[in-house]
Amino acid sequence: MSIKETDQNNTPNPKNIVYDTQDLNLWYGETHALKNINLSINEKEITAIIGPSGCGKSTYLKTLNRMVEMVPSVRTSGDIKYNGKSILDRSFKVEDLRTRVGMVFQKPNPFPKSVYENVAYGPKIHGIRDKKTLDEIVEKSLKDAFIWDEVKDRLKENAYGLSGGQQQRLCIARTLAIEPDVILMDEPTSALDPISTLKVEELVQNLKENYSIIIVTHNMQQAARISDKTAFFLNGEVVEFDETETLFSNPSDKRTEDYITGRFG
Amino acid sequence: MSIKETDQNNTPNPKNIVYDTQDLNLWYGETHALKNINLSINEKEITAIIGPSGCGKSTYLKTLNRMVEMVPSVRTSGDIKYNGKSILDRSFKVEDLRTRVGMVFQKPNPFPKSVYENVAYGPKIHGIRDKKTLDEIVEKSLKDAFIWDEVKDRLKENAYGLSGGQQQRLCIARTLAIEPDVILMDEPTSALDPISTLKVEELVQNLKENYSIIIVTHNMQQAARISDKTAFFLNGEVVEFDETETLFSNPSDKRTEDYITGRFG
Amino acid sequence: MKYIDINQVQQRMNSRIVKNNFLKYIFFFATILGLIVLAALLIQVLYDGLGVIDYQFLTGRLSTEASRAGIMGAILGTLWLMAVVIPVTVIIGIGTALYLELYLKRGRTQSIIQTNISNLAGVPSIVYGILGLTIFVRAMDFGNVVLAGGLTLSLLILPIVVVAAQESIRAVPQHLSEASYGMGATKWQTIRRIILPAALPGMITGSILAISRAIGETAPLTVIGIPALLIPFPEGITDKFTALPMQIYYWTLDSTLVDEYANLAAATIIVLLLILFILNSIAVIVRNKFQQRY
Amino acid sequence: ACGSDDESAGNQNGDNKELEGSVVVDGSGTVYPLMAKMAEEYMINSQPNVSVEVSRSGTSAGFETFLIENGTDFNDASRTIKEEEKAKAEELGMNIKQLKLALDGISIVVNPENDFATELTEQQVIDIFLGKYTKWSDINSDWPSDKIQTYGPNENHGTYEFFYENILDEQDMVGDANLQQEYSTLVKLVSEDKNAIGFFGFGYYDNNKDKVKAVGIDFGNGPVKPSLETISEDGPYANFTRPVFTYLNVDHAKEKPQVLDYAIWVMENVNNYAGEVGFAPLPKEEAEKLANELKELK
Amino acid sequence: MATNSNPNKNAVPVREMIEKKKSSKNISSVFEKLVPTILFLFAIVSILTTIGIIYTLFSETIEFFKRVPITEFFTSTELNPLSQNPDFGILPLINGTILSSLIAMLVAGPIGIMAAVYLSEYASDKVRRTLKPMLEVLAGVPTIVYGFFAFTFVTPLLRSIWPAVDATNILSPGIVMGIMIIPMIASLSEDAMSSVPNSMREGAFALGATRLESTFKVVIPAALSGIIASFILGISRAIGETMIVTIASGSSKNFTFDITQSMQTMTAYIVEVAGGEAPAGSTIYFSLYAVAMTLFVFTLLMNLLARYITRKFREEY
Ligand SMILES: Nc1ncnc2c1ncn2[C@@H]1O[C@H](COP(=O)(O)OP(=O)(O)OP(=O)(O)O)[C@@H](O)[C@H]1O
Ligand SMILES: Nc1ncnc2c1ncn2[C@@H]1O[C@H](COP(=O)(O)OP(=O)(O)OP(=O)(O)O)[C@@H](O)[C@H]1O
Ligand SMILES: [Mg+2]
Ligand SMILES: [Mg+2]
Ligand SMILES: O=P([O-])([O-])[O-]
Repeated sequence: MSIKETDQNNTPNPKNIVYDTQDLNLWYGETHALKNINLSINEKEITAIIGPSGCGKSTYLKTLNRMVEMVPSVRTSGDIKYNGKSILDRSFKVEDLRTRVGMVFQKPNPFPKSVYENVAYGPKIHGIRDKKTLDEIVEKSLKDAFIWDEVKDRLKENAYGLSGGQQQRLCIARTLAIEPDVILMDEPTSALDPISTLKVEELVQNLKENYSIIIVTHNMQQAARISDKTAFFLNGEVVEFDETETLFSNPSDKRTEDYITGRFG
Repeated sequence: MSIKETDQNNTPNPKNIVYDTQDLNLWYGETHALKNINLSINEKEITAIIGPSGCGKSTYLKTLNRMVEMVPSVRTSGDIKYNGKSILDRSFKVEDLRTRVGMVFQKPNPFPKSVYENVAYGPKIHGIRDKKTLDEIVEKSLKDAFIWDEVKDRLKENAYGLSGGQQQRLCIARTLAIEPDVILMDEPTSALDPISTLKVEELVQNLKENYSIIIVTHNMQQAARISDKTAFFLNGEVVEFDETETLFSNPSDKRTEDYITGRFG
Repeated sequence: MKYIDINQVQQRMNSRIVKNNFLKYIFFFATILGLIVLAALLIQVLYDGLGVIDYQFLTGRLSTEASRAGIMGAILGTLWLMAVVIPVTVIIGIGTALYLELYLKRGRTQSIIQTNISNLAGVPSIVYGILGLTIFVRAMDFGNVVLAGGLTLSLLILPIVVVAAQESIRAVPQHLSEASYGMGATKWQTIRRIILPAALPGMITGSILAISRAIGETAPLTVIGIPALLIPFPEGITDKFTALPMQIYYWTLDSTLVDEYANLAAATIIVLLLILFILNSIAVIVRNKFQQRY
Repeated sequence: ACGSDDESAGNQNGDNKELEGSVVVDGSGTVYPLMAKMAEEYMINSQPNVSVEVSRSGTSAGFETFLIENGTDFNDASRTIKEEEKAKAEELGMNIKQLKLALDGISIVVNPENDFATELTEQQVIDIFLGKYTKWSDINSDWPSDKIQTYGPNENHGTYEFFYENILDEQDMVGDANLQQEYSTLVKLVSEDKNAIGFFGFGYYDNNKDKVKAVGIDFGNGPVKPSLETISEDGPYANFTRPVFTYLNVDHAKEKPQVLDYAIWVMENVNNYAGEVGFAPLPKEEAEKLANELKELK
Repeated sequence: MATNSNPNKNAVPVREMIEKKKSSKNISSVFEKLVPTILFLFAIVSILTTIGIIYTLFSETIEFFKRVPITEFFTSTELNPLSQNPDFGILPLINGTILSSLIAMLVAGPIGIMAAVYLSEYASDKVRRTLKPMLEVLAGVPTIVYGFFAFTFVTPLLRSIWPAVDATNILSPGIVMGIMIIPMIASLSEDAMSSVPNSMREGAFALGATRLESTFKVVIPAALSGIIASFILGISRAIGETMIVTIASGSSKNFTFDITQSMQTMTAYIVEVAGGEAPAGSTIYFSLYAVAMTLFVFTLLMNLLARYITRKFREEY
């Protein structure tokens, strides 16, 4: 299956490539979950990944920070270069990679600790002990995640007291606290109500100034609304990868069209 | 909410009424699950009960053989007459009732015994010990349930070795073995593949010669295909009860129409 | 403004990873430490005791003379104890579980009995010994005979049997009993023909494990009072007795007087462990073989 | 098991009659090895169907279960019965008979590594257990200045009471004395503590000569070590010699032929086994006399 | 409902046969009513056991306190039950009990939790499935066997390393009890950790945490109540353990904190006194019950506390 991004790659590109995926294949035991993926993801853009359930979106995302390795039966071939360095190499330190590449999950998963401790967790494990610095990081991260005003008076309370939307923004703040370059988001709004969703979307768009964002979403409207580029996955393959506007208004693959017009998925 | 079956009751009716439900109300603790049910069910007919999930179909069915009492918090008011006798009375022996009224469940639930023992179970608990009689009953019941040919060589094998559809027909055979007057079926085909479903449907239609059958189904086509009469439940009430043909071709209630045309549920 | 200095983070990264890998081995070692001790225990016991075990040791009578001492009396004592423990605990234990799971309505009484049973499971075995001494040996005047010991051990393991039986009853799917009721079966018929047969493997497994606990129990017997020297074989539940663990106890204590007693104790331990091993294997086999897939 | 066979069963005379039933013995741990040995031999050689069970809760503890309704048949004792114990028996209307079995020598033992305190005077022993010396160097300045650790059987035991009453003259024993229920534990403790000094019956020393060392006691005529030769009521170790007994419930003996039979057998054979388990035998006549008295009961 | 609605349905007149049998069913309906009563009587046994334990302990303990003032019992460090002027202070026994349990927990606590961490966080499924049952074998070894092991193996071993250790001491049985308790703590803690949802770990890993950091800073805090409960149950088990201490710790009743020395626990005291067949009616006999009562209360409180903690602090994720 040929991939439609080739045109894209040939056009002059002022932005740096943060992730370069080359001929990536991934198997869960016998299941061939990712097939010959080739994708170049730009810095300081929002890249959306869409596709029907089970097409490998989450798997791809988790490969980008090697979280997928937590499944014991996983095998990969091909290569992913992060800022030019090959990350699939076992000698590449995953902890290092994950410090640069934050991740936000589908279901908010704050730690069962206080709001403060949730945000301070990352800096702490990376060796920041100074109380004042931590305070500043926490405040800044919460502010960047647009949640400071809602929680500033309950920093010591358990994070599970927050609403779902607040929890998700807290998780984003937690990720911002380690100042990653890239933020991976796996359907970050699918567990949220429409109002919370809107807040998170707004937040994501603001973040793109400083971060490269890759976001998996079921919601095509969302992809259309917020992303710069969109990749359409199907059965473990990238069917089409293009500027979001182009992909939604003028898809070059029949299957993409079928999918975005709701004919399947 | 008035019930549409009144017309029905007034027409001359050559068949005997086997179940007569009068102003039945049922609560699970605080949940009012059945509201003022009035239904007359005829002998040797197939009566289908349809309605969206949670509307009280299973509850009603389980009230007919008082199986619903197994939930400790259940309270009822009103009356159900079975062949003219009030069955909700605590003094009425449930075992007697259930001997006359067989039940087939949604998921096939054979006992973890041999095929033979499954069918012989009912006769045995009712005191039939004679080996020859039991053999005859088992054979006849399995034949009546259209499964004799498939299992006659594996009567001693565990019933769990049968396929889902076979298991369900075995469960029907098991019910037939005690020669009930009425058979209650709660979505008996919803766990089956299309071919098995067809076989069970065919079987049900054959059974109606000798038995009164009340069948709950999610599948409106099924109700239309096999039943003589259909009751449409909604939120614990009977919205409409009529000849199946009438109800599907010419429903008198807007909500019935919305439901059967797929507008909700 | 950057708070996180990526170079610093990278520098620390190595030591964090090394720490993680190092501790992983420590944790693994902690896990197998218990097994190492178990191996040491087995080796020591085999080393001391294996030479003693022969036909005469297994079938002979007790003696003060190490060279002619045998443990048949203790084996028979243990068997007689089990002849009391097994029927009592199995009947009462399963009966209690049936009552709690199938007859008693959820509510206050049920939760009181349930709490009571889990508390009983935590009462030290020596306290059961005192109960047995006070009630069976003295108040009922059985004396320190098999019956008193057996009843004491029965009470001790009863909570374990009850809980295991309850769990296996709960594991029988509701839809099976519904099918039975649906055919007009009475409650007892349903229990007898559907629930009990389905729950039986679990009950047997639980009971065997509880019984092997009873076989190894020593503390309650020391309280009930077992003679240090009892040569005749017990012939019934009203006879005095000694049991394998008691013999281990006395021989261990006296090993400082007569060195060979330590070997007798070790040999008796081998026999005891062998019995427990066989019982546990049976339990595993029952569980694997009769596990129902519904 | 009492009262099952009464007068009708009591008129047998033949010594070889097959008996059955049980004989219950409790009491002294000191006497236990002798009694256990004899019980075993009796069952092997004389009456295989009689069950003699021997426990060893200690002299005093044993008396408590001997002096009750349906108590034990015999109580071994490493001291004579006390007045209050006798009174208890009378109160119950119980007839008991004292049977002297053998002679024991209270052995004072130390750790085998102890090469200085090999000999002590009687008074030094007493003072050690009264706590008048706390270090070995308090006794002899050449000896190490380590703290003396005293050991002995606990108050359950006749040995303790004999020591307390006859040797210490009822003065309180030193507070930190390590008193144990089990003699085996005691032997082990002394064998492993190089500052230990302990006391117990000769048999426990005799069986463990490789683990503990007996101290020679100077009663005025030079040091004497306990041995089957020196232990006797008028020999050189006489001050630390005491008889050991078993007490028979005469009522039980009359009701249960096997109890009486065992008692007679014991008195006829005790001298054959005493030496083997570390007791000095009684004068022959004394044992015979008791055996004959018992035969009268038939 | 007597009308027979399907007269000619069958070759075999099942319906008729059933009806006929029904009339003779009176015996079975009596049986049906009898069964719950019989089962109820069985269920009562466990209640009676509790009542029996509490009643015997309580009534005889009261008798004891009529003879020995309760204040003396709980405050005196002197315990000489058999002497002519007996002292009945339980403190030496409580001291022995606490010391031995403390030693046991110092062994079982860290090792148990490390084993739990390994099994729940590091081990692969296969390794866990083999190691965990093997570890649980340790819990099935009879305590008398551990007693033998402590007395004839661990104590000599300790003495060869540390000569000050006595032939009977509280250290060796404490260590061996700890080993016995490891599987209990490992197993219960592992359950608690395994029930922490994976999303917690993923959250930590995504921030660049190592497994160690996710375990100690996220998983363990989240599973803390289960871990604490397992510790308390371990302590309760150690307090009630009898044979190991009876055999390996001797019967000195000194009030001391020197773990190299022989001392007695509450349980070992009960064995000693009951083994002496203390006759009914003597003060020492009643002391048995007073000590047993204290022991019972100790372990009961521990068990209730463990249950309270698991219920009250059940984690919500
Ligand atoms: N842990 C696993 N083990 C085995 N197979 C897996 C595992 N996780 C995912 N898969 C399989 O890999 C394929 C891709 O899964 P993935 O979760 O990446 O899909 P997805 O596009 O994220 O779907 P969804 O929109 O439902 O989240 C699916 O076929 C899935 O069944
Ligand atoms: N055991 C129970 N306890 C409390 N409420 C119950 C119980 N069983 C059913 N209900 C409630 O009673 C109502 C009717 O349930 P019922 O199972 O009869 O619905 P149904 O029509 O059979 O639905 P479905 O099509 O999903 O089987 C529902 O609101 C349900 O939540
Ligand atoms: Mg996904
Ligand atoms: Mg339903
Ligand atoms: O056991 P004792 O001989 O000292 O009573």
